[in-house]
Amino acid sequence: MRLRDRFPLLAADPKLHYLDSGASSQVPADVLDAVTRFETTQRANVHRGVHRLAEAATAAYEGARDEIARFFGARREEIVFTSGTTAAINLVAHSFGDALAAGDEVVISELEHHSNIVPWQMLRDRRGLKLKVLPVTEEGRIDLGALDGVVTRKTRLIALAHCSNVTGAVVDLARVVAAAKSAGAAVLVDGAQRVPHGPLDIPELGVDFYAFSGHKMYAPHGIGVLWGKRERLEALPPFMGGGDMIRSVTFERTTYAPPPTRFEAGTPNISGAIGLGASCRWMSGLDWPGIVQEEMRLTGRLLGSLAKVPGLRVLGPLGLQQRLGVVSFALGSAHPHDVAQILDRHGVACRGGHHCAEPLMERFGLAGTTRATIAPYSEDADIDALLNGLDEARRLFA
Amino acid sequence: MRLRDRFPLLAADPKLHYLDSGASSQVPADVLDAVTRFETTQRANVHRGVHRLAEAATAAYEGARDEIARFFGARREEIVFTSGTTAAINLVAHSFGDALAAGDEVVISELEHHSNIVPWQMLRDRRGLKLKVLPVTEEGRIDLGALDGVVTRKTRLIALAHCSNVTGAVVDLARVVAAAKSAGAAVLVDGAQRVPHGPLDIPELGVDFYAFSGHKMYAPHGIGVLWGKRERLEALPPFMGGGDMIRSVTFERTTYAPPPTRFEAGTPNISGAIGLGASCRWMSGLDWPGIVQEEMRLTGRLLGSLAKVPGLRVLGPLGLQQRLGVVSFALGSAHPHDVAQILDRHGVACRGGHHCAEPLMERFGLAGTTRATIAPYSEDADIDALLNGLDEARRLFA
Amino acid sequence: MSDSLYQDALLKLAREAPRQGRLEPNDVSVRLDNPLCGDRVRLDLRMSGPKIAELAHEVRGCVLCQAAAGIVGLHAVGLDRAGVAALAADVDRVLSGQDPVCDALRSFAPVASHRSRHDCVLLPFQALKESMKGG
Amino acid sequence: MSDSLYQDALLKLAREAPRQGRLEPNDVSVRLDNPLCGDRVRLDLRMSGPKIAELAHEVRGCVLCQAAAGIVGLHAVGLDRAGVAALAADVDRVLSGQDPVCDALRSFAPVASHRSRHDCVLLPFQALKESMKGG
Ligand SMILES: Cc1ncc(COP(=O)(O)O)c(C=O)c1O
Ligand SMILES: Cc1ncc(COP(=O)(O)O)c(C=O)c1O
Repeated sequence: MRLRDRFPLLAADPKLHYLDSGASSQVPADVLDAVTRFETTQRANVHRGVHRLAEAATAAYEGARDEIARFFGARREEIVFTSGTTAAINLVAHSFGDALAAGDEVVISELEHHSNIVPWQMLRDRRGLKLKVLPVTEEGRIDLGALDGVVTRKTRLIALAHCSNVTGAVVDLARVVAAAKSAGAAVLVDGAQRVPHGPLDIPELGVDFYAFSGHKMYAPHGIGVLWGKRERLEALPPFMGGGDMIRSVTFERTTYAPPPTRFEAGTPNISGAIGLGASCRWMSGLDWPGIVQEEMRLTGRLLGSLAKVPGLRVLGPLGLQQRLGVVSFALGSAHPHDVAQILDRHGVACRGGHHCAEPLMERFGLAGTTRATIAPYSEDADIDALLNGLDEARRLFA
Repeated sequence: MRLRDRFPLLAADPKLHYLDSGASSQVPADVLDAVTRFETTQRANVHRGVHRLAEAATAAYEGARDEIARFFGARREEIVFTSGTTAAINLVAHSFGDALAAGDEVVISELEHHSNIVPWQMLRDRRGLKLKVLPVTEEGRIDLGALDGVVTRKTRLIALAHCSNVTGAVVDLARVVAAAKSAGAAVLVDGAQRVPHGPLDIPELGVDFYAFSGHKMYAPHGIGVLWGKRERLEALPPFMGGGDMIRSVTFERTTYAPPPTRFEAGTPNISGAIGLGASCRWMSGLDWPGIVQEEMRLTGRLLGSLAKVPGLRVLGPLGLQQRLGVVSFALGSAHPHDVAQILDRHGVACRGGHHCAEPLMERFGLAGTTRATIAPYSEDADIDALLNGLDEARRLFA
Repeated sequence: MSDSLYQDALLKLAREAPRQGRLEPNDVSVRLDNPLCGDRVRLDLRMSGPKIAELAHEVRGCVLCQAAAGIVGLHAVGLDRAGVAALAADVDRVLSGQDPVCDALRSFAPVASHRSRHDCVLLPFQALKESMKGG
Repeated sequence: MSDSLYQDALLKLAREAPRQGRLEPNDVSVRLDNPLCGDRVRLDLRMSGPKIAELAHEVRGCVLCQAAAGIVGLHAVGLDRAGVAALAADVDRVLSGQDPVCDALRSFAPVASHRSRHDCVLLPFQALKESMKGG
């Protein structure tokens, strides 16, 4: 059975070539069903009720946390639900970051998504610390050779994308962790683009924080996870205040609940969490070696074909080592919006623009790129359509 | 047609008496359909794409903002999507609060939900300001007579619940606004318990900020709104940093987008926003004068019946003036969890506990109460079942 | 299911829980709250070497919590740290649907299927474990 | 729909937009960015009293943005503030699906149904309005 057929939106529109999963993936029927089941048979608020629905909702919500923990090889207390990657990183920028002081240093890279840049700039401005930036190689990778020069005794945190949302390059986290260890710094990984492409043992990475979003991994919008090493989370103060995250409240003194509850103020996105749990369960049942092989074959085919398009420049590794199927390119001087618009005429959904990575665009002297993302449901026909569309775009604009 | 029949969960279970809408309401088919339609025919990320799905998703998301603005008599730029009331209040506690300084004062009340207490305590601890508390009357109302003594020239913000989630008392906002005006203070209203009970012209209230959650007003979890007066929002710095909320990013300097985008960092809860828009559209089509009358009739009947239960004490106004159908009570010394558990046996879903309002419980010397909330879909049979259940609970525990 | 939660034996245990009140003077005094429901347990212990010589408990909580405190009142005197751990493990067993070793815990078997009520039962035992941490 | 976005007239207008480049010296120089797509417009104006005497535009943007700058290059010289406002209002008209007063704007009619591209067209006109604010 084609994987594609398990996605209602894709199944309903055979002419749609969805190559925009890097922005938001599509969602399988299993996940939609889990969400609908909650809304029509279990809906209630969680944690605070004893009636049947509240019990069912709590069991489904906390069951989702278990499912996610299992999928990522983590413990349930390490899975903090957030509204997405951005909120997860902002949480760390406050709960971890606000303990930093002038003189301390935070290291990011030139290829980060704005969500892994702006929170650190805001922290820098709040606390007067220093923000240092690892450069990017011509190939579109974080230049880990620069770690030695950039990481110092004053480094408190290194925050990097596991996989670039523009170049598809996957960073060698072992080297980052080693550098951080020697400096006594913590490591935060922005895993938004890594998690859709298969299971991962997060604790094994040796990092301290790992953030990702549900909407890029076949789950609803508005839900994401901050994974944090248990001892780290236990040492952190809360970020937002409100219901559920407290142990007791008086006007003089409020004491906070243990993680993960401490970081989940207010009524959570219950259906979103249940959807993310369902997506982890669904992903667990897939043949990942087969899918990864197919994703890589398609990525290789796409890179090979793009290399033959006159005037086209790929932004990112041309080989398949240490990269995922996130493929960006510039078509001569054609603007990515115009290119994406023509592709749309061919039924191809691609993203065009700076992909919330303006500093990287600056680095390569581009206003933006067109980006195609290979997902488990991608097929050769999607690439055929993309190449046809590019032909027309080239005729029109180049 | 019974309103109840438009709610799939309620329609499927005629023996369920759902009186826990104050925690989370049920959700009508119209809202579920809008969400499913998005996931199966429009799903994509918003704002940054030009392809057909991205256009459709953006139109649906921004269309939801329009729908919500229309329902609350507001402008679209004043509707900031958040993950809920708690996140909305935390946003103000940071974006507005972080500009306050030692000596400044924030005023809340003794009946606030933890979500309108803890963020201000955290702000107090961050900025060294003073947190002042309006007392609560025996009837369970905020004692506005104390405003004169509590509000001073140093007051920068008054943050109060429009309707108490424990006593159901509705505050006289006109008096609060007048007191705030004379002190030059801003007013934030926690509208979580007010908005499910009918349309409201928010700008007419004369307040500066108004926060509410979708899950209590027939919409999905994980979505909420901070309404802010346009000039207020324009003057505020962002809270979280990330994608979408920027104008341009360089490592030296990042400039921010205008409201509401400035406050919506990262990929938003698109389906949640669409669900909330659908719920506003659905609510717009209801006969609210009729519903309010029926809610009040049921509330009156409930209050009258409870008054006759031996040993039962209602926490909140006994009359119907300036109150909504949020009814809390203590049954002798019976613990609210035990009461709620017995009610569950009668098919009645009620909440038992401190309702995230520990200081109020302290004020009345109670560990918690049992709470029944009247909603548009409530019926006499729900109250009958509740009263039957209380009979048994009294026999067992009192 | 709910029906069997409040069996007579459990209601009686709650009502007539032995060793209610405070113990003064004491060697250890511990207070534990359940933030979600506002349940509160106070436990005072007098020790004799590593063992509990006498105790008293004060509960502001539901019937399940009171009955659990009753078990503590009935069974904790004479226990050392290992004994307390064994008793607490037995409670975990009954809440996960298994047969308990200690017969008195059978009254709690129906709670197994009510996850939201587990904490009510656990609180007195957590307080007991907490109070033995020093020892 | 998309098919008609890139009509020959529009492509030609973009390619051959009059008054491309910089104007030195100038009385006003404005740069505007579209944060969502990275489009950027630079506009230099020389004024003659309240009216635009000469101008030049530099666009880093898509074809729609270039073509819109072309309209500014063709039609803005000689306009005062009210004239600029009228031109901008005409653009709003065409993007909301109505007939424009200025015939040259007809090329943008197909953009009306592509909301995500409206900003591309609007940017040069916003820059133009911005540059007249001082006057
Ligand atoms: C009065 C009041 N304020 C705030 C909240 C918090 O809302 P949420 O949990 O949706 O953030 C609630 C509900 O839980 C409430 O009843
Ligand atoms: C690498 C990377 N980091 C962070 C984000 C932000 O994720 P979200 O918008 O879901 O918060 C994205 C996606 O937009 C991304 O691709």
